[in-house]
Amino acid sequence: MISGLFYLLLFPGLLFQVICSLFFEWLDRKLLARFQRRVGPPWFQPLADLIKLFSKEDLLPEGANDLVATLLPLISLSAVLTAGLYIPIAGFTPFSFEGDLIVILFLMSVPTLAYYLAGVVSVGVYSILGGSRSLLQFFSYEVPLLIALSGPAIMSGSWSVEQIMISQGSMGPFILFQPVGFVLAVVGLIGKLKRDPLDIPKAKSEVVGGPLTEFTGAKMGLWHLVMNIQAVLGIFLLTNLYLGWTKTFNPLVAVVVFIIEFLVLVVILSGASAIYARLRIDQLAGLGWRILVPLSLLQIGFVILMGI
Amino acid sequence: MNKISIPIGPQHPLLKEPLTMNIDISGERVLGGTLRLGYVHRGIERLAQQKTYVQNVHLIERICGICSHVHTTTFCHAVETLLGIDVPIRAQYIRALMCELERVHSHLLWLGIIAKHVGLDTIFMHTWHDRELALDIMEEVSGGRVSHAANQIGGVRFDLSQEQEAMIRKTVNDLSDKANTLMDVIENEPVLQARTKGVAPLSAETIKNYCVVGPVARASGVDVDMRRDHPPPPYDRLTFNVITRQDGDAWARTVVRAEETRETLKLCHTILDEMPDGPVSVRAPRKVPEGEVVVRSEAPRGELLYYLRSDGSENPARLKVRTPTLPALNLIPKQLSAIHVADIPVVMAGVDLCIACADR
Amino acid sequence: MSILKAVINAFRKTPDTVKYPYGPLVIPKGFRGAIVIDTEKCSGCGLCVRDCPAAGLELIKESRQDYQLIHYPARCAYCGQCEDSCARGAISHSNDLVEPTYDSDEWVVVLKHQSGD
Amino acid sequence: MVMIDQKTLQKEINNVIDSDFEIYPGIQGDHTICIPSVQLKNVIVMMMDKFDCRHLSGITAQIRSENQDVIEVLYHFWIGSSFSLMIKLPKHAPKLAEITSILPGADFYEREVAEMFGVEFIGREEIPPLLLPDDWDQGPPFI
Repeated sequence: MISGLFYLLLFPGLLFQVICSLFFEWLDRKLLARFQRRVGPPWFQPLADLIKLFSKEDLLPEGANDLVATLLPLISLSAVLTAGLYIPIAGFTPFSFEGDLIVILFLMSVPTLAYYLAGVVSVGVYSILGGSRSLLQFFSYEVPLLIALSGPAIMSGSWSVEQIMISQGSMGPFILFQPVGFVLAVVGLIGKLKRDPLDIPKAKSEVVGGPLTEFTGAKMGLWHLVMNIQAVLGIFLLTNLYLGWTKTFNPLVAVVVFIIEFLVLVVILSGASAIYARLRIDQLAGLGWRILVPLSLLQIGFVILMGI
Repeated sequence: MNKISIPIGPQHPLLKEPLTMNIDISGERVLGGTLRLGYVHRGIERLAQQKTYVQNVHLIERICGICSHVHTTTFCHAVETLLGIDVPIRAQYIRALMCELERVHSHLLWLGIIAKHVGLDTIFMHTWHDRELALDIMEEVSGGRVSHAANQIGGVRFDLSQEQEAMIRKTVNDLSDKANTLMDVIENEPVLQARTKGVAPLSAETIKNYCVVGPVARASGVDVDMRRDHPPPPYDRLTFNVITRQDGDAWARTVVRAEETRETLKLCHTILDEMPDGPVSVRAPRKVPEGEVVVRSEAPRGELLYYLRSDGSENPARLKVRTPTLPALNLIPKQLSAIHVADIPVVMAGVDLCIACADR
Repeated sequence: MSILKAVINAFRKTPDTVKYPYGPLVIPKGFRGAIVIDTEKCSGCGLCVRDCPAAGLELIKESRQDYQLIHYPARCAYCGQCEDSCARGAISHSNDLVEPTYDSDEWVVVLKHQSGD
Repeated sequence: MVMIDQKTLQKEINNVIDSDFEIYPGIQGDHTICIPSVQLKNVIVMMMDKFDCRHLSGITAQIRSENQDVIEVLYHFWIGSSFSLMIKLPKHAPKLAEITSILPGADFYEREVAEMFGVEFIGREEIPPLLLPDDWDQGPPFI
């Protein structure tokens, strides 16, 4: 009972994930600022932003469904927090079972759908436009992402993240065998998080704030939290699936390796948002279905051939 | 798909200045749009009739926040023509130097904006920092970053010392290096090209029918530049290339402005090399004799036209300002058909809007 | 990928941000800042008031000896015309920044107050 | 940009309006020709057809203090040099043919003149406000 509560609320549950997400947001903003020759925010800025949002007035336009609009970020938050329980952190896996990768992927696509619904229930024109864009984007990146992520599972012969980590211990990190798959997974993650350069649903100069245009106050704060936790979890997942060495005999080494790999992925994400311009939605769909899907299939074919 | 109408402006992240547009879209397709000006209409043409010529120099400077110097230069040129006084040649060169620096900073500002609109914030931040160098020169020599107050009727207010000339040369060299790096980045940026190539192309015929001037016209192959065709002094003594492209799409406009920035930086060196010594201003009487004059000059956004009529008093009897953005704005609703919603920012940025100029 | 090079260069250099007011600010030599007056030289002729384009100056004149020259910093356009117009070189821009205020209507500076004795 | 010969242009304008025009010498740096208001569209159509002259830089309207009953409209063209057409309209009923249908670039210029001076452009639909507020009810500001 006590250990269950500990897992849920402190580690690897709520508190740890919130702290990680705040740290991620700060690091991301700081790196981006330095890439752009700016100073960037101080370390407490994400927390200050969150406190500010939670203390602000909560408004929705007339005609919007307040109940649904409140429930959507809460549902997304609970979905990502639950997903976080199953993602191993530095080899620590309290709730691992066979097939948890599928559960994680399912739970992590809940926020995208909620994001679309948020656009629809908050009645603004930009919200609806952004919502439909987020669905279009979902169909473009999700398929190559899922195909790519099944690569490690096929290679290790198991749909359990822990099992995948263990087989990487003997075979070496999967990024060596599936570099294309790793790149596709990063692209898919960027699409999932709606980060620059795939921030099409919330592109500021086109649709103002996308589906969240009309959201304010605590709801907006929750959405921020959801997006950042999702980013952290996505990075954790990629670390576990591709970069290996996160489950060694020495837990201390595992923690250090895990932190380094986390930082490397943050740098990759921030760098991508610094050097790429935003695509148009039709260009993204073309990229997704004409290039990314065939590439991911090639990667899977290669993995299966290697297994034989 | 249903037709919905999205409002853009007067406040929208896409716009840096207030303008209202109503754009009809169906899904991700734009069907058309309408445009409404007037949010920053300050009645400057009317106000100018109530101020003296001396005061008007400062009023005219506030028409635009980007190309403020070329407005006062043109206005002073008009008044000086009516007065019949010859401005010292050194003053003309200093004016031209400021105009060219202004063109550099205006074009760099524009490159930053189009980069921001396609989501390339890094280039936006880098260009806007490099643009500060041009502003620093102007602040150092004139005392103001944006409102330089460099002109007075009869000349300019300040002279350039030897150290200042050396500083300008050094900074312009520095700026050339940075501009080259930026152009290199922009020309090799695949996504920027994918977003701008073939977007809203305008034929030379359309450009002529809509009386569009400046870089937008030159990007469509209409070779018009008032610095060469109708040179206000001292441009008749200077040689420079006019950049044109034939494609007329958003990418051609980017390239034209980028190339023009380089060419303008070269011209800054020419101006400094050829600048003669001498006085920088002559005394001008307060009352301007009766007469009318039409003056044209090339602002960063294209041809600028001033019509000035004096009735012999201290105040102008009629001042008409035609800013280069006005005909370009006319073209926007025409461009807004059969494009993607995501192309709206590219189209709007492509014509380099200056709403404050257009509204006056 | 020259943009990658630009980004890496930017990362290696220190940021360009000026951290004013927590850091120093370089004000160029010719910067037109707050209006100052040399009361010795000012004769209350009103040339600066006549030419001011923003109605930022006011001369309240009782007689030749008894006048007040008033400056409204919130209306001032800091254009330097008064400096140009003054025949005696009495009024000028200093190099200092103008401090902001909460109440612009009440912001009045008496540049010179001469009462006739 | 092609230079258009002033002499040839003036001869052609003479042909169009069937009578001698008046050259207004007052504007420095500009060739100004006074034409009757009814002939404006014909002259511009001729200039576009024969000389491909479509560079309209602006339309200025003004009322001179010495002649308060006349609104003077100037069409500033660029033909390789500065060239203007001057039209005089009665202030009580200022009516002028529109040229937006043949030269779309004149749209905003005409709207501005209509708004600021109350000139009615025959052939145009009702013009929505361009610069003035929607609820402006004090008449054209320049009159």
